[in-house]
Amino acid sequence: MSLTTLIIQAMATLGGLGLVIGIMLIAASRMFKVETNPLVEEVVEILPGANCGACGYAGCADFAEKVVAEDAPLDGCPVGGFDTAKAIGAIIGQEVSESEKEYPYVRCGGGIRCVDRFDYVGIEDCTAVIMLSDGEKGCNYGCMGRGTCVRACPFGAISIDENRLPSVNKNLCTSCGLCLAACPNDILMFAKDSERVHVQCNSHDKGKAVKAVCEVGCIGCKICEKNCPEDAIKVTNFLAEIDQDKCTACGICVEKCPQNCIEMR
Amino acid sequence: MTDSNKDIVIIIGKLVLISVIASALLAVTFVPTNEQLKKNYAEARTSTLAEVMPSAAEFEAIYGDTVINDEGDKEILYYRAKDGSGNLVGYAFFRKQVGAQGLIEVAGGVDSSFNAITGIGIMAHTETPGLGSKIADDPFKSQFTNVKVADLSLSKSGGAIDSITGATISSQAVIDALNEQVGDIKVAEA
Amino acid sequence: MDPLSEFIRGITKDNPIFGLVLGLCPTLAVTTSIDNAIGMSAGTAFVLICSNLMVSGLRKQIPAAVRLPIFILIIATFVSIVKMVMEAYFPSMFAALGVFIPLIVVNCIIIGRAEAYANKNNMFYSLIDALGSSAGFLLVLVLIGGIRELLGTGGIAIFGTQLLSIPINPITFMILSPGAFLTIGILMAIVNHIRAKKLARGG
Amino acid sequence: MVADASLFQIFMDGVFIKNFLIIQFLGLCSFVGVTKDTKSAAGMSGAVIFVMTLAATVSFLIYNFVLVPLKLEFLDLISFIVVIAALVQLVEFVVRKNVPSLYRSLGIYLPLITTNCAVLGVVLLNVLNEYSFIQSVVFGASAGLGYALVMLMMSGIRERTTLVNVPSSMRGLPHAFLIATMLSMAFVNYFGVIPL
Amino acid sequence: MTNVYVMEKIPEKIIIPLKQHDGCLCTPLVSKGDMVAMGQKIGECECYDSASIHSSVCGEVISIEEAANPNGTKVNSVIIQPTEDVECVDFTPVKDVSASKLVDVIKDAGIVEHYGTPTHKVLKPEGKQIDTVLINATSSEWIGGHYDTSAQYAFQMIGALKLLMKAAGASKGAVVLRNDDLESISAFDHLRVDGKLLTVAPLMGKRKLSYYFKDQGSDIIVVSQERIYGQKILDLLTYNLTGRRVSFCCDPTDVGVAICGVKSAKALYDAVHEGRPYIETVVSVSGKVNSPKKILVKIGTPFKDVIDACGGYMGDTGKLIANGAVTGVAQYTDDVPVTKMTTSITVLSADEVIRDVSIDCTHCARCVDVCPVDLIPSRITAFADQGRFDECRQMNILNCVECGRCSAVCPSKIHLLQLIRYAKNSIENAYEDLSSKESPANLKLGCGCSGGN
Amino acid sequence: MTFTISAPPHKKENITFKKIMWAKVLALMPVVLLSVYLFGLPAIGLVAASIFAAIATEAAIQKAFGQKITIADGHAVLIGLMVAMIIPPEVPLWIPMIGTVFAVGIGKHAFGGIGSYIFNPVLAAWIFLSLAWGSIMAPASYPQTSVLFELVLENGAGVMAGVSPFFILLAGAVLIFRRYIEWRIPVAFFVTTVLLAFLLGDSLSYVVLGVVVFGVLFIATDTSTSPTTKNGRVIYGIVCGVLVVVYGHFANYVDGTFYGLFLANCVASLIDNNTLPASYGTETFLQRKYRSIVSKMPFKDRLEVFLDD
Ligand SMILES: Cc1cc2nc3c(=O)[nH]c(=O)nc-3n(C[C@H](O)[C@H](O)[C@H](O)COP(=O)(O)O)c2cc1C
Ligand SMILES: Cc1cc2nc3c(=O)[nH]c(=O)nc-3n(C[C@H](O)[C@H](O)[C@H](O)COP(=O)(O)O)c2cc1C
Ligand SMILES: Cc1cc2nc3c(=O)[nH]c(=O)nc-3n(C[C@H](O)[C@H](O)[C@H](O)COP(=O)(O)O)c2cc1C
Ligand SMILES: Cc1cc2nc3c(=O)[nH]c(=O)nc-3n(C[C@H](O)[C@H](O)[C@H](O)CO)c2cc1C
Ligand code: SF4
Ligand code: SF4
Ligand code: SF4
Ligand code: SF4
Ligand code: FES
Repeated sequence: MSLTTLIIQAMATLGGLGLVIGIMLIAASRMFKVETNPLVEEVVEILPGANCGACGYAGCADFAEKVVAEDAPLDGCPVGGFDTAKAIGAIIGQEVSESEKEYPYVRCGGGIRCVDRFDYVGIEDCTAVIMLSDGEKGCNYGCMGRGTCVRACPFGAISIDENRLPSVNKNLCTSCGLCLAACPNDILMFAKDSERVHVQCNSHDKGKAVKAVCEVGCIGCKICEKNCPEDAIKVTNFLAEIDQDKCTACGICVEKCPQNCIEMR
Repeated sequence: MTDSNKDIVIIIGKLVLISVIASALLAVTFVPTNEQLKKNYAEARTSTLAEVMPSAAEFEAIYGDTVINDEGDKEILYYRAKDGSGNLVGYAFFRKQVGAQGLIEVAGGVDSSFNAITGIGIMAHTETPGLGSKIADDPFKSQFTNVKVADLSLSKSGGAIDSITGATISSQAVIDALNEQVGDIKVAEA
Repeated sequence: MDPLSEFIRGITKDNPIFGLVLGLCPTLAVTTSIDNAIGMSAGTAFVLICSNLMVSGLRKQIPAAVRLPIFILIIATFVSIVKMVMEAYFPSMFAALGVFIPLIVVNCIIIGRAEAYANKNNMFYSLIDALGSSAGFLLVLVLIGGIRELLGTGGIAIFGTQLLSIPINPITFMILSPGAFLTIGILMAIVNHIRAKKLARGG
Repeated sequence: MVADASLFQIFMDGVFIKNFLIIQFLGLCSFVGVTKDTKSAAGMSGAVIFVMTLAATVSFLIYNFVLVPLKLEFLDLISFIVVIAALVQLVEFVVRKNVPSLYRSLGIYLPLITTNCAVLGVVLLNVLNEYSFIQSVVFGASAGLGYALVMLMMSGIRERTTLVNVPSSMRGLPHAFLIATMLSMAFVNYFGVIPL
Repeated sequence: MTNVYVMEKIPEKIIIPLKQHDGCLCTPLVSKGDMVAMGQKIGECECYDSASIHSSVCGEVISIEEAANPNGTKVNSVIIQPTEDVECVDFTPVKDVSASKLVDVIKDAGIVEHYGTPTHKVLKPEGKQIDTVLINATSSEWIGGHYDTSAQYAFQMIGALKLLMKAAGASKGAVVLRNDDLESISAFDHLRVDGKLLTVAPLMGKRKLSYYFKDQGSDIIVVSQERIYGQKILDLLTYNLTGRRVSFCCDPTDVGVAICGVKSAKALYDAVHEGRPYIETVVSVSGKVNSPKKILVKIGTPFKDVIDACGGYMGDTGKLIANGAVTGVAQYTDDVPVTKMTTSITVLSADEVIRDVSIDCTHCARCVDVCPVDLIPSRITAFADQGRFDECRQMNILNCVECGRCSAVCPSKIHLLQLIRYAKNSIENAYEDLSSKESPANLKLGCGCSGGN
Repeated sequence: MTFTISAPPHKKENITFKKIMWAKVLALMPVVLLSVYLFGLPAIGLVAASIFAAIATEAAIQKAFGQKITIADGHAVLIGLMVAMIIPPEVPLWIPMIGTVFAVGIGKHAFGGIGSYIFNPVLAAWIFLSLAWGSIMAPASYPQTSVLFELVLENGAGVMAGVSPFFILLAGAVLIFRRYIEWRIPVAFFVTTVLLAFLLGDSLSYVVLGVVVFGVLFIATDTSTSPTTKNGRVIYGIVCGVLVVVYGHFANYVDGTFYGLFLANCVASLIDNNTLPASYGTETFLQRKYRSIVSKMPFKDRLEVFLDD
C-alpha cells in the first residue's frame, strides 16, 4: 500500500470519526441541555477542568457547585492554585479583602500565675471543664489553658505555651475566627498588628478578689487611666480598656501598671 | 442558515480539520517507524539466531502452512542452521510460552543430533521487573549453553538449570519452551 | 511574569507530583529503575511541550464547546508519535515502559497544564511552563526510581553503566508495587513536613 | 493474559492479580480523590464498571472491524481515547434523559472517567493481549470489579481513619499511599498463591 | 426497712439555693436581716416551670448571694443562720384534693423530681396530656423519706400514686420496682388497693405495661424490672415500660408518660396529708466517712455538716461526689448544700481517685459490649472529640443514658461519658441558636418532634 | 482541702492497655519456652533481637517526634515477640530486626500509633519480609501432624508460633476468659473454617495448626484492626475464616493464614462502617423499609406491629 493511500485512508477514518463525534456532541449538548446555575457554569469555566478529583470532589463541576454553595473553600482546587481562587472569589462575590489582617489576641495573662480552685482530671478541653464546675481557675474570667481554641483552629496556628496560655502563630493564622467562637470564656479577641498596646486581662472582679487569685490581673486601680497622656484608657467595671484609635503606643501605661498587666507587642 | 447553525458547522469543521491533520501526521510518522520496526525485528532475530548458534553461518527457514500476512508470507516454524560449507549443524527456533505474567518469546538452538542446547535468547517478555525479568540476564541464559537436552530441567527436579530465586515459574517456562520446541522439531525432521 | 520563576515554579510549588498531585499512575508504575524514569519523563516532556505549544498557539481558534475533545485529539496525536518513535528506535526502553507510553494520553499533567495554563497564556510562557513541569516530573521520577532501584536491586545503573552498588541483600519489595506506594508515601510525608515547617516559620 | 487464557483466569487477573489500582497503578487519581467516603467511592466504581465493560466492547469492535481491515492499527490510541470520551458523554446523556435518579447518584462521576487511565488501560491491554471478543468483555468487567473492590476497601478505611489520629505530616496523601502500600501488599501475593 | 437516721444537729448556716430545679430562678421573698420560720416560703416565681422554695429552718437571713451548688454551678442562694428555738409555720393538711387544686399544691410545696423537673410540670405539662404515671423505685438511692415500716412505705407510695394520677388526670399508674429489691417487692405484694389484691409482676421479654394493665385488670399496678443505671434513663425507661419512643428534643411527657421518683411521691404524700412543703430529704452517705448511713437532713444543709453527722472524713479525702459514684457530680468544696436534687453523698479517699492518663482508643470494643442501649461509644466519642456533632447525632448519641459503663471498662481510660456529655451539650446549644449560621456544630437536622420518625 | 473534679463515672474497672499487653506477652511465654527447647539458642537470639529492635524503634520514633515514650506499655515488646514467633528461627538476625523496624515504624507509627493503625503491624512486617527476602523467609519444614501429642509439641513446625497449637489455644482461652481478647472473632472463625474445610474435603489442617490458632487468637483479634460492632466482629471472624481457607487451600500453611488475615484487615473497616447497630427504639434497616411501605398504605389497612399500645 502506498504512502498516499495510507494517509488518505487515515485521514478519512479519523476525519469521519471526528465528524461523527462532533455532530453527536453538539447535537447531544443541544438536545439534553439542562438548566444550571449560571454562577456554577462560570466557575466551571475558570477551573482547570482536569477533572482530576484532587480537590476531593467528583470532578470540576462538582467542586464548582460546592464552591458556589459555599460548601467548599475557594482555594480548594490545587490545580488552579491561588489565581483560580481569586477568580472564583470575584465571581461569587467573596473579595479577598485588602485590609490589614487581624489576629486573635489573648486577653488573659494569668495562666500559671493564677491559682487553681481544684484538681481536674478529664478531657483536655476548656468547655468540658466549664461544664463540670465553672472552670478551674480562681478567676472566673481567666483562660483555662486547656486548649479548646487550639483544637478549634483548623490551621494549627495556636499552641499552649509554657505559661499555660494560648499563643498564636501569625504565619499560620488565617483570621478565620473559629477560635474566638470556640472559647467558652471569650478570652480571645481580634486585634490588628498595628494595635500594639493591650490590657492582658478580662476580669471585671473587684481589685481585692483579683489580687487574691492572680498575680497579673487588672485590679481597676486607674493608675493607667490617670497616666495616659492621650486619654486612651478608661477603667469601667474594674477593668481598663484601651481605645485603640487614640493610643499612640507611648508605653507609659505599660510602665506604670502595678500589676504588669498592660502589654506592648 | 442561522447564526448558531453556522457556528455548529464551524465547530465541527474545526474538529474534523484537526482530526484530519492529526491522522496525516500519524500516518507520516507511521511509515518510517514501521519500516524501522520491521528492520529491528529482523535484525534482532538474525542476531539472536547467531547468538544461540554461534557455529552456524546460515539459517534456512522452514515454513509452515499458515499464512500470516497479506503478502502471503507463511509462518516460520524453525530454522535449519548450516555452517560455511552448508553442512547441517543444528536447528534454531523461536517459541512463545506462557510465563508468570505473560508471554515469553524464547529463542534457542539445538545441535543436529538433538543432544545439547547450543544457546538461548529471550526476545520479549513481561515478567516482573527484578524477579522474572532476570531470565533475560546473562547469568541465567548462560546456564543453557551446551546443556544436555536430557538435563533440561530445574535443578530441584534433578536437572542442570538453577532457577531464578523467586521466579520459578518464569524459569520453568523457558525450559518448557525449549523442551517442547525441540520435541516438535524432532518430530518434524524425523 | 518572569520566565525563570515560572520555570522554577514547575519544579517546586507546582511540581506535578508533590504540588499538584497529577499523573500519579505513570509515576508509580514506571519507577522501578532510573532508566525507565528517564524514558517516561522524556516521553511525557515531549508530549507536554508539543501539546502546550499547540494548544497555546491554537487557543484563539479552539471553540469552547469542543475544547476538551480537541485537546485530547492533539495530545493523542503526539503520544502516538512518541510511541511509534520509541518503539522503533528505542525498543528496549519501549519494552520496559510498556502500556504506560500510550497512557501518557490520559496523564492528568498534560491535560491539566493544557487547560490550566496553555489555554490562557501565550506560546512562550506555555513553553516555559511545559519545560518547568517536565523538569519537575523528571526530578521526582528519577528520585523515586533511584530509591527503588538502589534498594530493590542493590545498585544503580543508568543505561547499562553501573554507577553505584551497595552491599545489601536486595529488597525485592521495593520494586514490587507496594514498594512504589511506600516510597512515594514517605517522600510526600517528608515534603509535607518541610512545607509545614516552612509555613510555620513564615515562608 | 494470553490469547488462550480461560475466562476464569482472565477474571482473576482483572479482579486480583492485575488489579488495576494497586498492582498496575492505573486510575490512581480517582483512587486518592474519590475515596473519602464510601458513597462516592461506590458511585464512582459503578460508573467505572459500566464504562469499562462498554469501552472494552466498543473498542474491540472498532479495532477489529475498522482499524485492522484498513491496516490503520497505528490509529488505535487516538481513536480509542476519542471513542471513550464520546462514550462517556453519550452514557451521561442517555442516563440523564432516561434514568434521572441513576444520573443523580452516578452522573457526577462520569466526566471523571474520561481522564481515568484505567479505562484506556483496559482497552489497550485487550489489544496487547490479543483477547477475543468474549475475553475482552470479561476482562473489562473484571477489571472494573477489581477497581470497585479496592475503591470500597479504601473508602472504608479512609472513613475510619477520620476517627483516629494520624501524624500531622502524614495527613492526606501520604497516609492514603501508606494504606495503598498495605492493600497492595495484600494483593501482590495472589501472584504466588492462585495457580493459573 | 433500711434504717434512716435523722440529723439532729442544726448546722451553723443553711444555704438554700433559689433554684433547685431545671427552669426559672426564683425571686427571693425575703431580704438580708429578715427572720424566717421553718416552712416559710422564701422564693417564688411566676413562671410555670419553677417550684417554690421554702426555708427548712428557722433563723436569720444573713445574706443572699451566689453560692456553690452541687450541680457544679453557682446559684443565687439565701443563706440563713438558724436560731436555737424552732418556729414553724402552721402545716395544714390539704382538704380539697381536686385535680386542679393538687397541681397548685405541688407547685406551692416546691416538689421537684430528683432529675430536676418540677413535679407539677411533669404531671401537667403545658399542651400535653398524660395518660400514664410511673413511680420509678428502681434505685436504692432514692428512698426519699422516713418510714416506720415497709408496709407504710408501700401504702404511702400507692397513696401518692393515686394523687399523682389525679393531678395528672391520668387513667393508669404503675410503681416500678427493682428485680432484686426483695424487701420492697414483698412490701407491695398482696397489698390491697381499692379492694383488689396487687401482685408485683416482673417485666418479661417484650411485654409492655399495657399488657399488665390488661392482665391484672387494674389501673394501678406494681411491676419490677432490672435496674437501669444512668443519668438520662427517662427515655429508655419509658421505652422499656410502655414501648413508646421519645424523640429528640422531647421527654416522656410528649408521649403521655409522667415519671416520678419515690422522693417526690413521698413529698407529695406529706404535702397533702400533713401540709408540709418539701424541706427535708434523705441522702445516703457512703465511702470514706467514719459511719456511712442514710440520713434525713434539712434541705440547705452543707455537705460538710452532713459528713460531720456521719462521723467525719476518714483519712485523706480526694473526691466528694453528690448523687453517686457512678453518675454523680464531683464537688470542689464541701460548702455546697443538700438540695432537692441531692440523693447521696460519696466520699473517695485520695488514692481512690482515678488519674489514669487517656491514651488513644484501641477499638477494643469493650465499651460497645457493655452499652445498655447498643451504641458505639468509641465511635461517638471520636466524633465528639473532633466536634463532628452532627455525626454524633446520627450515631444516636441522644439515646445514651449516661450510665458511664463505657468509661468504666475502657482500658485506654478514655473519658467517654464526659465526651458524650460534651457533645450532647454542644448539640443542645446548637439547637438554641439554630438560626445563627456561625454555629460551630453546623447541625443540619431538625428537631425530632416535628418530623417524627 | 483540694478536691479532685472529674466527670463521672468516679469508679472504673482496674484494666489498662498496659495490663492487656503484658498479659498477652506472658501468655505467649510457654510457647516461647517450648520453641527454645525445639529450636535451641537461635530462638532466644531471634526473640531478643526482635524485641530489642522493636523497643529501640519505638523509643527512637517517639523521641524524634517529641511524643511521650510508651515503651512500658508493652505494645512494642508484644510486636517484637510476635514478629519473632512467625519467622523461621534459622534466619539471620537482621531479618527480625528489619521486620520489627518495619512493624513499629511503618506498620504502627506511620499510621498514628496505638489504635490508629488499620493493618496489623506484625502481619505487615511478615509480608514485607516475605516479599523482600522470600527465600530466606521460607520455613525449613512444614508440620505434618500425625499423632495427637504433636498438638502439644509439633516437631515439624517451621516457625515458633507453630510449635504448639495446644499451648496457644490454652493461652488464648485464658485471655478470652479474662476478657483480654474478643471471643466472637475466634468462635466465628473456627466454626467457618471447620465447616469450609469439611465442605472442601480438606483435612482439618487449617484449624489445628499452631500458626492458624496463633493468627486467629493473637492477630485477628488485634483490636485496632478488627471491627468494633458486635455483628461486625462475627462477620469479620467469618471473613477471616473464608480467606484463610481459600489461601490455605492453594498455598502453604504460613502464607495461607497470614495473607488471609491481612486481606481481612483490608475489609475490617468496611465491615465496621456497615454494621452499625440500631440503638433502642431506632429502627433497623428492614424495619425502616417496612415502615416506608406501610406509610404509603391507606390508614385503615395498616397492620401496626411495632407499637403495641
Ligand atoms: C459459642 C459461644 C462461646 C462463648 N464464649 C464466651 C467466652 O469465652 N467468654 C465470654 O465472656 N462469653 C462467651 N460467650 C457469650 C456469653 O455467654 C455472653 O453471651 C456474652 O458474654 C455477652 O456479651 P455481650 O454483652 O458482649 O453480648 C460465648 C457465647 C457463645 C455462643
Ligand atoms: C512478663 C511481664 C513483664 C513485665 N514487664 C514490665 C515492664 O518491663 N515494665 C512495666 O512497667 N511493667 C511490666 N509488667 C507489668 C507489671 O507487672 C504490672 O502489671 C504493671 O506494671 C502494672 O501497671 P501500673 O503500674 O500501671 O499499675 C510486666 C508484666 C509481665 C507479666
Ligand atoms: C515477591 C517474592 C519475592 C521473592 N523473592 C525471592 C528472592 O529474591 N530470593 C529467593 O530466594 N526467594 C524469593 N522468593 C521466595 C520464593 O518465591 C519462595 O521460596 C517459593 O516458595 C519458592 O520459589 P523459588 O523456588 O523460586 O525460590 C520470593 C517470593 C515472592 C513472593
Ligand atoms: C509480586 C510477585 C511477582 C512475581 N513475579 C514472578 C515472575 O516474574 N516470574 C515468576 O516465575 N514468578 C513470579 N512470582 C512467583 C513467585 O515468586 C514464586 O517464584 C512462585 O510462586 C513459585 O516458584 C511472583 C510473585 C510475586 C508475589
Ligand atoms: S483562650 Fe479560651 S479556649 Fe483557649 S485555652 Fe483559654 S479558655 Fe480555653
Ligand atoms: S482559629 Fe482561625 S483565627 Fe483562630 S488562630 Fe486559627 S486560623 Fe487564626
Ligand atoms: S454510651 Fe456509655 S454512658 Fe452512654 S449508655 Fe452507652 S455505655 Fe452508657
Ligand atoms: S473501651 Fe475504650 S479503647 Fe475500647 S473501644 Fe471503647 S473507647 Fe476504645
Ligand atoms: S494519571 Fe492515572 S488516573 Fe490520573
